[in-house]
Amino acid sequence: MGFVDLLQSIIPPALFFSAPLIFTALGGVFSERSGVINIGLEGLMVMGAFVGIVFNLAFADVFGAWTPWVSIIAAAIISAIFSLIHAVAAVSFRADQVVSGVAINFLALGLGVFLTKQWYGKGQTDMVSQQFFTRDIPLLSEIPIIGEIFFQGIYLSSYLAIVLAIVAWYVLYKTPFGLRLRSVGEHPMAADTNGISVYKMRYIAVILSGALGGLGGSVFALTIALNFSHATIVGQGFMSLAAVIFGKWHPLGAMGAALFFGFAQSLSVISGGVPVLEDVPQVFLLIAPYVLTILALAGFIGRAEAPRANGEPYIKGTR
Amino acid sequence: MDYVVEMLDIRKEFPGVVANDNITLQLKKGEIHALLGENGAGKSTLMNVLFGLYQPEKGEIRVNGKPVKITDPNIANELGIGMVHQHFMLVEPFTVTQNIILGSEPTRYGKINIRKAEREVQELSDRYGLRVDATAKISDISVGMQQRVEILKTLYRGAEVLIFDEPTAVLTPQEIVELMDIMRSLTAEGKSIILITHKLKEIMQIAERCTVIRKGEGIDTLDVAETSVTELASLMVGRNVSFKVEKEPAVPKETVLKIENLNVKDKRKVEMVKGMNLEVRAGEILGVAGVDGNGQSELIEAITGLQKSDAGKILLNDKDITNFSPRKVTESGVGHIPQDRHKYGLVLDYSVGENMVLQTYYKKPYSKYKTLNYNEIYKKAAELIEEYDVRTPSVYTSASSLSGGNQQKAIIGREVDRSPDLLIAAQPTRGLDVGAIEFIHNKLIEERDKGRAVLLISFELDEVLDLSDRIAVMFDGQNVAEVKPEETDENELGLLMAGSTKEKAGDQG
Amino acid sequence: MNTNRLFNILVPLISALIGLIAGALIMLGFGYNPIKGYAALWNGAFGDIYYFGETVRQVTPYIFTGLAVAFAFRSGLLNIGAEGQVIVGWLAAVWIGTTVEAPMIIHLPLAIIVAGLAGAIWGFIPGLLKATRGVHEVIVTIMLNYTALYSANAIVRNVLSDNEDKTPDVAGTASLASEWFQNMTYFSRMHYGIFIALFAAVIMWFIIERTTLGYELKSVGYNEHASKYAGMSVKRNIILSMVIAGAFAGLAGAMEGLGTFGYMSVQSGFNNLGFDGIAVALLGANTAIGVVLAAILFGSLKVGGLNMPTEAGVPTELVDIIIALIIFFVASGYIIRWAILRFKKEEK
Amino acid sequence: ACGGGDDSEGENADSESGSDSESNETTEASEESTDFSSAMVTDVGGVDDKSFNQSAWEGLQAWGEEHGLEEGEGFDYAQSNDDSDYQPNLNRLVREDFNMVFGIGYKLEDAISEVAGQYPDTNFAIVDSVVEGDNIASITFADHEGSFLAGVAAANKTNTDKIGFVGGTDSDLINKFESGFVAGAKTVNPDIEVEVQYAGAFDAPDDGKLIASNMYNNDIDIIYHASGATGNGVFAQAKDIKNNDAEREIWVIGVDRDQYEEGAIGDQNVTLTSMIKRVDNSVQQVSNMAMDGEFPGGEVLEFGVEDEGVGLADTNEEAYTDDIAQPVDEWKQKIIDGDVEVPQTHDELDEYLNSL
Ligand SMILES: Nc1ncnc2c1ncn2[C@@H]1O[C@H](COP(=O)(O)OP(=O)(O)OP(=O)(O)O)[C@@H](O)[C@H]1O
Ligand SMILES: Nc1ncnc2c1ncn2[C@@H]1O[C@H](COP(=O)(O)OP(=O)(O)OP(=O)(O)O)[C@@H](O)[C@H]1O
Ligand SMILES: [Mg+2]
Ligand SMILES: [Mg+2]
Repeated sequence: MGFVDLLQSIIPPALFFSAPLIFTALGGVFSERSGVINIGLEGLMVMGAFVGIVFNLAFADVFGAWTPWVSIIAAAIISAIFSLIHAVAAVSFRADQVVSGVAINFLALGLGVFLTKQWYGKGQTDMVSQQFFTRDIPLLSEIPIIGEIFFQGIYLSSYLAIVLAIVAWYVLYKTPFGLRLRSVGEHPMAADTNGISVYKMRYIAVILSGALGGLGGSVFALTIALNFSHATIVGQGFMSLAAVIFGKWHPLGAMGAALFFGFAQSLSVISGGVPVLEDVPQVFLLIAPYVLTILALAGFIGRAEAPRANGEPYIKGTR
Repeated sequence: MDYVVEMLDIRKEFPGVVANDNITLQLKKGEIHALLGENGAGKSTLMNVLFGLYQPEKGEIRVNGKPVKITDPNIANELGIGMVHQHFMLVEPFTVTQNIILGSEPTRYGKINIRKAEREVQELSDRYGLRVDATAKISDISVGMQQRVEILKTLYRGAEVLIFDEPTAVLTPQEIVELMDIMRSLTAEGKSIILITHKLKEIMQIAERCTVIRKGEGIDTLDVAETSVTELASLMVGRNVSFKVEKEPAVPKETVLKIENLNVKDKRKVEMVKGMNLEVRAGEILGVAGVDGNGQSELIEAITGLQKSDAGKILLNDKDITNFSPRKVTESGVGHIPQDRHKYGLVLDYSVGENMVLQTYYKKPYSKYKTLNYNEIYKKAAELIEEYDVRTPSVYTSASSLSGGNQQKAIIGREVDRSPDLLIAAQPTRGLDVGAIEFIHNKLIEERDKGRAVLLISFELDEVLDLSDRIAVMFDGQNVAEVKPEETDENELGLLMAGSTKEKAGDQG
Repeated sequence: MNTNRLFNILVPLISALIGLIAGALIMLGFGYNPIKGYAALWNGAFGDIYYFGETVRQVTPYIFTGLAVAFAFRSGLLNIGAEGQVIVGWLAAVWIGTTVEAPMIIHLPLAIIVAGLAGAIWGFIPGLLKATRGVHEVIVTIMLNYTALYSANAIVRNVLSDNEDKTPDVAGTASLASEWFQNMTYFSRMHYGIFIALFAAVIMWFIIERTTLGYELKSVGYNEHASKYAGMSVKRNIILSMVIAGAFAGLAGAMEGLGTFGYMSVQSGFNNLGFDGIAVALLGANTAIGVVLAAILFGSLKVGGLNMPTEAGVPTELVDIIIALIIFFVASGYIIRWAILRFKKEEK
Repeated sequence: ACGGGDDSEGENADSESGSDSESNETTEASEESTDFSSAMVTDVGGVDDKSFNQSAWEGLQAWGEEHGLEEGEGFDYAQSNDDSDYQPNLNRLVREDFNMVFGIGYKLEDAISEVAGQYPDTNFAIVDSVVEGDNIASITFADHEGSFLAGVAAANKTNTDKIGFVGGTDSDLINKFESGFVAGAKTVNPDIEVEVQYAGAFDAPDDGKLIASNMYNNDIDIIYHASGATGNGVFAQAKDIKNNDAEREIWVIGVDRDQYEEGAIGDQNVTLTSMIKRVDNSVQQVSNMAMDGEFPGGEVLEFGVEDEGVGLADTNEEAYTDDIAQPVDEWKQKIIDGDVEVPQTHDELDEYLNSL
């Protein structure tokens, strides 16, 4: 297999694998930048996958080929509402945010499977008929080499993820909203004395993380799993959380980390056709993404500073 | 009425405490009005009420004669009230400009117009002579500049009334002088200022009027020109306070601490201590005077083992303790009252009792076979809080609920009680009221008289001059001069601290 | 102090109650009979001695993983990695149990100790990286979970068995299984591990509350700077905390490998003992006694929940929902405190 | 022949299991024609896994219907959410006095062996594994034989002479599928390349999709998966390719049950055929044997092509044309006649290939 062929067989899959992680990790970035730890990303993805699939199954006739897009929007909205639970606990009830995130994970899975059993009478839904499909990007896919690697057989949702990462960066670093959101995560009292409502910002951030986690989960479900069961989302949310930290709480960093995971995963699966890797026992390839991440963190990424007020409930009037 | 702000009969309660009880404060346009009171008297609370962070249970606030309800800081801002908080309200990873515009950002097409903001901030800074670098990161600038940023924040929002809560506690003498100038230029522009400070001299220097509160109650409002430091002090504490530290001449004995050609880098790998030499002897207090940032912190960290030194030697009782671990340094006989009591001095979530054995918990009688003996620990703690007058409901109370002064007393009790050969006291009275300061000063002198070596580091020249038997001036990481307190004055010290040589300073002084 | 202690007991109790009430409402909402549902749950957990034995069997590893999370928590570390530590502990226990030949008095303790050691090593890595390189323990433990899962599977398949899905059974000399318990409980898999688990809880209590080590660990958790100032080695304590936490989780693996199953099989995914441990620790307020009580609650819910579909037609997932709600309310303890205080006030 | 009726039957049973809870309450008293009862314990796949758990349950339901029994009384199942649930579930059913208890899936072999030892008076059966014991019947399927036929079908269908196999975990059980498949394909055409890859898990659709993407990229046009939910990813990838290029000939061969539905994309379908295991028949049969007092305790029952225990589905009539069905039937007959001995392990496969 030539090098270009190799890239062509690794990069598009890496992109589709990364996209759900990117969406969700961006959600994590918003939430944690505002000072709310979000261990519940996994649960938000579960909720997104559940809603995405159920909606898709229910409305495939109505929306036709647009169904997957409408489904992920529905998933984003419902997950955003679902994330309110975390927001209420973490912001208003001064809950330990880690605890409440864990509760989100349990709740989403329990609720998802419970409702699936109620509505479908079985533990998993049928497969959707309207999934996302890959396509060639017009014009761009004609570019020699680059086009083949990056623009042929690509999910639009993958590009949506990358675009959203850039948008998130712009919002967080260039707009008043972003400045305020970050200030709330660093020094809520300072923000408060500047007339910024800490609670409001944190609510918005958590809800955003719900919407993005919902997007991530539903995109995963509608590109890869195609149905919903207890095993649809297994650890992708935790990987997204890892991407948030790996990416140092920066939207582009988180995207980079998610792409790295996707690349490593893709490489480990596709290695069968790569001469050097052919003879490596499969287990080494399976654990490679995880071990590489640890090595990268230990070696050159090093200390990552979390937003200073991350995890601390803000109580007006204390010092 | 020519009052810009009137707070009438304000009452504010916290669960179990009446922080403000019928306090009245009236601020005239263009005046600097001091607010004086012991720790915990209710000053910050009163100002937080004015700034909209707390809602009073009772009372009325008027701005320019009109009654107002200030329910959150936004409203205070709109009414032209700005506050420079006791603990700075700055977002460290942000730049100066970002901090200033936060909450009222100038935008273009939804994007922050950062260029324009920087220009405005710089102009504003220049206008009031605040010398602030609009593009610098907060974490990279000095405490003094941080405070000027806080002032800019209020000015940027068009504040006409500025509240300063203990602004000088964290400043060096030079910075205090600058701040006074800034305040004067602000009032010259027609702005009014409420100033909270524990330093009576400052009030005498700059304020026109002064309101004194004690234990939550308003005592009196006086014209500063018609009062004296002693009167203010006794009004505030409710008894007479002696300001002059009473002490016998020192009887220095053998050398306890000897520092030779010490070099230390700070966390950012910048050399902060460069060939430092110093000697402290038993039975004396050596004061280190110097402007903040000249290597004092790194010097202490090196002695106490918190930071590695690159070159040179630290000898304690002739034993080389260079680069010992903190534990070994402590065991060799060093006590340390740290500069930042919240960061280093205490584990705030531990009880007062547990904090009392922070360095000795592993020793008999507090533990045996690595097992703690809480009876002994709390017994000891009870003794200490008694002896050092730490006001706490019990030894089981968590340290976080003590006031700053009492936290400091607890630390001092703990450090002194171990009877270390060398006691390092870094800013031991920062932010404390005169009563607590008096107590701590006496304790330090008592230790000296017991034959301990005391190394005092303070940015307050008064304190250094009053307490020290000898003064070393630290500048740019070196010991540039040693003087006797009775042979020098603030003026000469100030010049030395700014880098003049002894001869020159002596000539001028 | 007394009111605080009261709250520490009341909040989890009230949370558990609210969770159960919410579960009842959900059952009502979906047309099930909550009384029947809970009766099924109760019967499934304690209905007769067999179920009781099974509940104890489930409680055993929960105690360990709960301790593993709680212990790290006390020094300010979030151990998401109990999952992986359980797996390596399980693997190690079975490895020793199947390959070593020795009399029980040596074999069994050896297998248990090696399991603890394996878990400890799995905790050592994130501890070391946190202490020396400042790498966030959450991300390292997540990565190590997957590493453990895949590596263990490969070892089970290629080393401990001849390309099979499970290892052979551990030798009788390394088994925790108890004929006596089994006979008493109609062949439930309750095993001697429960005693080890309870003993471990006592150990945790002792370390945290009574030893200088515990004092240091908590101190580091609360305030690193002050701990350093006081002469404690922050690095050492961080590492030690993760090592001990890992050892607890490794022992949970030993319970599965030497007690419940007696072998290790290829795991298609995480068995959730570690993640459930987070919930157990949190409900137990990160104290040893709390962990034991919370493990009992969760163990009963899990085992009893299996009976709900059979006896009352209610999907087992309801139990997950109830557990989630309980955790949620425990987390929101502040609001419960507030409510209690209000209630008290009005009473007066 | 074996697939046609199967599909509709499957749907039927599906909707029935869908109303589990209601039927439980509404179907009051139906006459008790027998007091023999039979129940099963699922593995972690769950009773509605669209695979052999579901199939087994369908068989048990059919058996119950046959004898007019009521769910919960005469027949029932217990669902396992975790490996540690098998034993309590088996125990629970025994203690509820079911006479016959099935363990569905090789994962239950230890639990069955244990519990059967404890309760010698109850009849047990394990599906997909062999467990010794006088009161245990082992129900196995000749997966290799069915897979062999799948290989024959693939070899006859492929245009590129490159086909692929995706396995769940690299275990003896799945090796059986692989060996049969490779043998079948190479028997038809020794030059066919068969690429084999294991995902390492049965619940990793993302890996399944990655593998499939890579295989289809490398000119492979038919993938046989024996990988549970991981196979969902294989279907997802095949359908995606089909969606982009309706002309491209690309196929998936399903496993365990007819996966025709999974292959639907618009009015096309990528499921060539599926290797079906009639777990339902076996469960029904064994229950009846036990009821009639002919419980095959201690025996190993192998359901092979002969008794329609395994076979290929022919639902996709457009793709699974006669020129495929014909050779498949021929080879099926040869297996039945004992003309070929289908290899079950890698070693046997090597031997077999050498003998070709
Ligand atoms: N948020 C709060 N909750 C409860 N009590 C408080 C709170 N803030 C202040 N108090 C109490 O109110 C009283 C006044 O505190 P305040 O901070 O106003 O004192 P202060 O005069 O500013 O003291 P200092 O000179 O130390 O700054 C104290 O007794 C304190 O215990
Ligand atoms: N949340 C709170 N609850 C109860 N009391 C509080 C609270 N916050 C502050 N206090 C009280 O307010 C008083 C003043 O607190 P503050 O931190 O201002 O102390 P301080 O003496 O000013 O210390 P510092 O040297 O840090 O300025 C203390 O008596 C403290 O007990
Ligand atoms: Mg104050
Ligand atoms: Mg103060």
